[in-house]
Amino acid sequence: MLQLTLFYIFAVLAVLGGIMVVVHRNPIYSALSLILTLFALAGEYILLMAHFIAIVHIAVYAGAIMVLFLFVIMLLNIRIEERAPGALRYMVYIGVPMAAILFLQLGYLAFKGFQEVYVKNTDVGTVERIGQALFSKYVLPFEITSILLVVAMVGAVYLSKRKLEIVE
Amino acid sequence: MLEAILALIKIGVVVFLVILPLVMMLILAERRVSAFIQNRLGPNRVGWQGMMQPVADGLKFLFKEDVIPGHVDRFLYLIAPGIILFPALLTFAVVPFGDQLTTYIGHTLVTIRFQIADLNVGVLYIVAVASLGVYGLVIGGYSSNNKYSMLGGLRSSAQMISYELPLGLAIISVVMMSGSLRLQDIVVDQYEIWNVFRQPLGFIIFLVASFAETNRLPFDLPEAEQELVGGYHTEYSSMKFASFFLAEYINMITASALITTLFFGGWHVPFGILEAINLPVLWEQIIQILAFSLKTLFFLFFFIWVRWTLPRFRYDQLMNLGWKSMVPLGLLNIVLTAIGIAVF
Amino acid sequence: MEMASLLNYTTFLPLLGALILLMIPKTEEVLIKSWAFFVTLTTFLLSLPLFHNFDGSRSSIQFETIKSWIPSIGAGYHVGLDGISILLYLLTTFMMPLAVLSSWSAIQNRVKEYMLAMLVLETGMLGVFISLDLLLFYIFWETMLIPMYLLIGVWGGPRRIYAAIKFVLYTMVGSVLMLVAILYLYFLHYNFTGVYTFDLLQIYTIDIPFGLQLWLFLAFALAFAIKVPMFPFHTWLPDAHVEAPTAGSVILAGILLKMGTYGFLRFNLPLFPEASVHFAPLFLVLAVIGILYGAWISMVQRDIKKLVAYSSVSHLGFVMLGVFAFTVPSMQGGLIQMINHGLSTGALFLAVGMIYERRHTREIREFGGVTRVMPVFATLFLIVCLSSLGLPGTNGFVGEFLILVGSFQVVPAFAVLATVGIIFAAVYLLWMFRRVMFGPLTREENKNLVDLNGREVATLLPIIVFIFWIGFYPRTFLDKTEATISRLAGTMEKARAELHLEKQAPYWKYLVWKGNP
Amino acid sequence: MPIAIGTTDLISILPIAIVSLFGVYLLLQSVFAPRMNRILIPYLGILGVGLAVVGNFFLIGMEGTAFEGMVRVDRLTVVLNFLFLITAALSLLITISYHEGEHVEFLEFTPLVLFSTAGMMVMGSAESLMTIFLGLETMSIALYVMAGFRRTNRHSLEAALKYFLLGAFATGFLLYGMALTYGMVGSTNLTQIAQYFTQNALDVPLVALMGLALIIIGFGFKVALVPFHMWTPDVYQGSPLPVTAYMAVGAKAAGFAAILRVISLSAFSIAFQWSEILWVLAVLTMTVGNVVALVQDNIKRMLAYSSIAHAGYILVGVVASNDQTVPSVVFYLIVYLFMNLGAFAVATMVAGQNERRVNIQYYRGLGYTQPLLALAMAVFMFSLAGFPPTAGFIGKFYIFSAALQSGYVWLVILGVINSLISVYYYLNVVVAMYMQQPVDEKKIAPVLPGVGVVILVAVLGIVYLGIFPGTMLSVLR
Repeated sequence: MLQLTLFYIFAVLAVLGGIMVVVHRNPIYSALSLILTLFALAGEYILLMAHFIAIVHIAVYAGAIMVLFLFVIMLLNIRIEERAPGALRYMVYIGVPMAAILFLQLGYLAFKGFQEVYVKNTDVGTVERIGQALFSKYVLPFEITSILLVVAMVGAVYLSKRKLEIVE
Repeated sequence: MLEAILALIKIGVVVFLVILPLVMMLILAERRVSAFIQNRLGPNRVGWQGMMQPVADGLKFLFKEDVIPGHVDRFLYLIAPGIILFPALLTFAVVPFGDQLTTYIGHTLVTIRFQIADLNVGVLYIVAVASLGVYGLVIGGYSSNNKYSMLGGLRSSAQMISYELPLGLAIISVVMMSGSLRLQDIVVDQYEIWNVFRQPLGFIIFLVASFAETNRLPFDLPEAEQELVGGYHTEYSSMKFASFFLAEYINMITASALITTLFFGGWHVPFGILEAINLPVLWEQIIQILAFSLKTLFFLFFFIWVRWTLPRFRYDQLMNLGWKSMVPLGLLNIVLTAIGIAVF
Repeated sequence: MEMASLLNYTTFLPLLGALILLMIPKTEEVLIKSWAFFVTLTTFLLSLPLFHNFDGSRSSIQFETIKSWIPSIGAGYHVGLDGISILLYLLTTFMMPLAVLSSWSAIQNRVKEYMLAMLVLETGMLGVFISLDLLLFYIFWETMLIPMYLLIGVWGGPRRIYAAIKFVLYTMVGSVLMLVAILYLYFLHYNFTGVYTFDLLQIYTIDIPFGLQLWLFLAFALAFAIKVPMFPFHTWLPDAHVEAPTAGSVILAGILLKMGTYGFLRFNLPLFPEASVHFAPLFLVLAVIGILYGAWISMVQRDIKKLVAYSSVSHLGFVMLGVFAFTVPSMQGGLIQMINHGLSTGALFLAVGMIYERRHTREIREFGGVTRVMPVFATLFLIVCLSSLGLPGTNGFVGEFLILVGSFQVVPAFAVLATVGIIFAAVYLLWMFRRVMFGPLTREENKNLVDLNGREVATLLPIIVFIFWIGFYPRTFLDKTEATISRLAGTMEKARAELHLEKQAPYWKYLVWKGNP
Repeated sequence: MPIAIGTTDLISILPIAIVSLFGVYLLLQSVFAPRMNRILIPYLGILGVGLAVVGNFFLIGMEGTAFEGMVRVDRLTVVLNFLFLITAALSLLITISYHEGEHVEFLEFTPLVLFSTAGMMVMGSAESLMTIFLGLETMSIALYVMAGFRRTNRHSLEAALKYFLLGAFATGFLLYGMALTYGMVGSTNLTQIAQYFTQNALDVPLVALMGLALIIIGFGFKVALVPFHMWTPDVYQGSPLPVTAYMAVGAKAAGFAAILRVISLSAFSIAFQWSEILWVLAVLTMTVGNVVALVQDNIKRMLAYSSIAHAGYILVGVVASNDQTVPSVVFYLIVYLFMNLGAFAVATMVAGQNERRVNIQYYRGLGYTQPLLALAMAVFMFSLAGFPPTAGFIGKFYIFSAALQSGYVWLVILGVINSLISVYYYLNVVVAMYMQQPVDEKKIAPVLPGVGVVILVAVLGIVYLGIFPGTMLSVLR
């Protein structure tokens, strides 16, 4: 019961945060709302006994990525998002109903499809389990991920290098 | 139920009886030590040896006019001081300041852990929460709508992110030694030999990164008085300003406690003294807690000591040090540790 | 040498020649031309034994080669000649040296590329006539588009790009649907027999349901009708002819158009006999429209080349009339008429080219009285014109007569109308001839025209030899086709009988799609 | 739980591992030997690819899964590996000859190509949704960066950003689809997904179908199916030419490899559910690609739309969903590799400094100023248009025959009509080269050896596969 209550509290917070991200015109507020959503999700993870994911979620998303977001927003000194010009403004009237439809569809699917879902293994989220899985069954994806990260890093470094080196 | 009551008691004790008084003492200590280093006296009039000086300061903060400048982003401006206190306090939740004590309370056998919450992912928890500390600074800096504050916020976010990496890398090598993410386990693991001897490089990295994370000199660029007029807290006054101050000292305490826990054997009493003199369990516990406190206090002193002896880094030096020295060293340390574990 | 391998060698000799030509430096133009002529001539000479050894009394495929080519999908290298293809094969090898010869001085720039295109084109055309595998056929059919496209587009007249693209697109419109039909047949054959093959002779054996035949017939017929070209699909032809260089026109008229009619004889009739019979009235009507329409349009042309081009539409109408009358004489006549048209119209284009080279115009009114300065040319041109309009004693008469006789038996009305077309042909050709050749020599430029040189005479003369040979003794050629055509006529007769039974059902019923193979 | 990696496991990822290690080696090499001549780096990259090709030979004949059902090694894997490796090698060769006003920094470029190739190979040999996703991301992220490699060029940066944003958007769809599928099946393993679909073929849960649809959208972005193609022209135009070549061939092949693995093979038993949708997508893709290509006068944009159209043709093979699907699609991808890389190689040569000469008008008269280059380009154009005897014809023929075998007559008819439309714009290039006079007298730089090799290989490949496709076809079946 407590679990369910908490679940709904977190869920509402997550959705609220999500909506605020979109609605706020000040990008700082949007970013902060996103952090709220991230925390709410972390809470959901904890309810699902996935402590590891929850903590990593906070550390990575809230702790690192969103800080960088804020950093960039502040660096560029974006105060208030400018109103979209011309036709784009009316996208709202298309986008919102579309989102609503998608939401209804997914909701329908979720109610129809996932009625019997329950948490099978409560220790699935522990560090030990994750560590073991990463280095046995999922060792290959794990290694590929490392390559992926190297690629991303090389790319980011390349694109943001300031000077062009001149080679004779 | 009992668990919850115990937890609340622990929280209360730690926050109100340990941390807050300690912060007050620290403020005084900072002034006294700095005076000592600079060969002067420092505050010594209020109370014995100036002991009541922090109280006077606190009262001053409380009764000062709370100025909210007109150009700030009011909502963010107001919540920033609150936000900054939270992570600072939260980190302390998983630090074990003593061994566990099994005793009867009434008629039930209860295990009292000298630790607020014994998380199995304690180390990760610390990393996660520590990484949130920056928000207070950034939001404060942004909402003040002041270029110095803004610069302070920017600097802090870049700095914190940069030094979180070496911090994490150093912790990983410690975790590799203990094989557990639970802080209590890490402490127990250091029974024979402290990590500082097994992980000298890791210790240095962690120490330096801690300084950066707490925004203390030589890494206090976000609030550098000479350049930024106080940085992110320029526009704050009264209790709000105090909470920024408070947070910085709480962070110092946490950092010291973590250094102690991770590298200096936590609550272990060195040289097997405790084993040599056979004491009742309760006394043993108390001595262990004292040992932990002493080590922590030493590092607090160390923080202050460094502040008043080292000059501030330049910003690019700070970044270079972080990315070009600390991170590779941290990685190297992990490799060395892995080799070490594989060999022994 | 064994004839089957000789057939293969002959077919691919031009390609080999083209590869060797690649190594000749660009500047050695005479060497390039001589080499191309040598290769094409050798090809012709090598093909003569094929003709000689061909047994006209047998209706089966001769000089057959069957080799596996893409075994995984059942496509093979299956080639051979029968009574339908032998003459066309010979026509191709015969016309190519003449085409090369005619380009000797007409083509001044990019000679090497030109000759390359000619040689590649020859292999492509020969391949079309000998292929007995549907996929192989299709590949040759499409391959030959590329060099022809380049011939028109690079060495053609002022509107060459437009004409070239039109030519390619028109041809492809038909052929892509044919490809679908080929694939359909392929799977149909698999469903009937459980064997994946593109081999035409094997696909002949399956009995395709009538409803399907109609669709497949239409798909094939579209490709061939465009190529022929039959009446509503002929609009690409004048453009292509007018813009193409002389040799291009010769090949286009002499050989490429025959592929359409050849396709009807080779594929549509034997594969879909019932559908052919069913659609015969439509095609007969179109053929006759083509004959008359082509002739009328020819009459009002001011450009000699355009006139000749439209006359092709008319002539090919005769061929189609012969083919779709389904009698032995008419189909034989159609076959001979294909050769005739190749020879006569080819020669006409050559002649037009010769005069164009001298005057750089083809407007009829620019000429007049040319006989006085170019008597040899006038004589040869007259013979060619007469052959084209079907004067007895020339080849044209034999073909048209056979067609008319054959078709009169089954569709007398059409035969009568077609005869009108012959009269028109006489009108437009002779009228043109009169305006160009006779009368006073009014234009100053025409007074200095030089008569044909030895090379040009040598280009026209062989054709004229054949014009009279076929005119006086067609049996040499008819004999070769006798057995094959008889068998085809027999097939059609049977189909006609069978269809008669089925005809009870309403026509459109069969055009309703009946699902998948 | 001990870590158990057997020899079979290691061999099965041998080419992937070699290529990745070489990428890492090249990155480190610049740290430890900064003085080395940078021009050598792409050659080292090619060496790495060559070693991987050798390594790939060890995979021939293997059959089964490795790394606990993460990758699968079968004939498809081997062929796709070869395909990706050849693409990488040829693209690197083009890069060597790519003379830009602002030079391309091989130092970062070469490793990115290698990593991206590794990602493609992971996709090709994936046996799990997870590996597919990781491979896709590795490939894509490298490509995003490579698209922006001309950092001083506005279009290049725009291309990178656009590709990145839309790619990330597509990834979202893909991931959502994978999550839904996983939610229903309870596994990311493709074999188990296939089993699930077979068991529930008659009554497929909506969630699973939704998952599949989202996965199709995700892959559709990568292979540029209409209506998920909006990024293609701009990205192709903005990226440096060798990158465009690499992404046009490699990314497309990898995307289709994934479609084959997930849609064609794993969801085979419910083909009737998705083939109708793909039918529509195929027709749309072919038609939009070809019709819009008609009006392009920039060779890169033209090839971009042409690549969209070709995606449509390939999709026809997927729609067929019978035993011909895999061989026909893979054969087409191989053919597409040669003709597209060849065309881009020629375009690179013509484009010259700063890619100034990318307009089709600069091809005028090429047949006389650069006869061999023009001849090669003509071969590529004829092949793209699907003329026999080039490989392009056999490829299309095979695809259409696969579709016809399943009874998609109208699809095939629409397909051939489309290839008819395409003839016009491909021949436009030939027209320009052979039938028009040059616009300017500026001489095109002589063909450099790197590009020369690529063009030669491409022409030989096209002619060989066009005339003797038998061997390759029997290998694929």
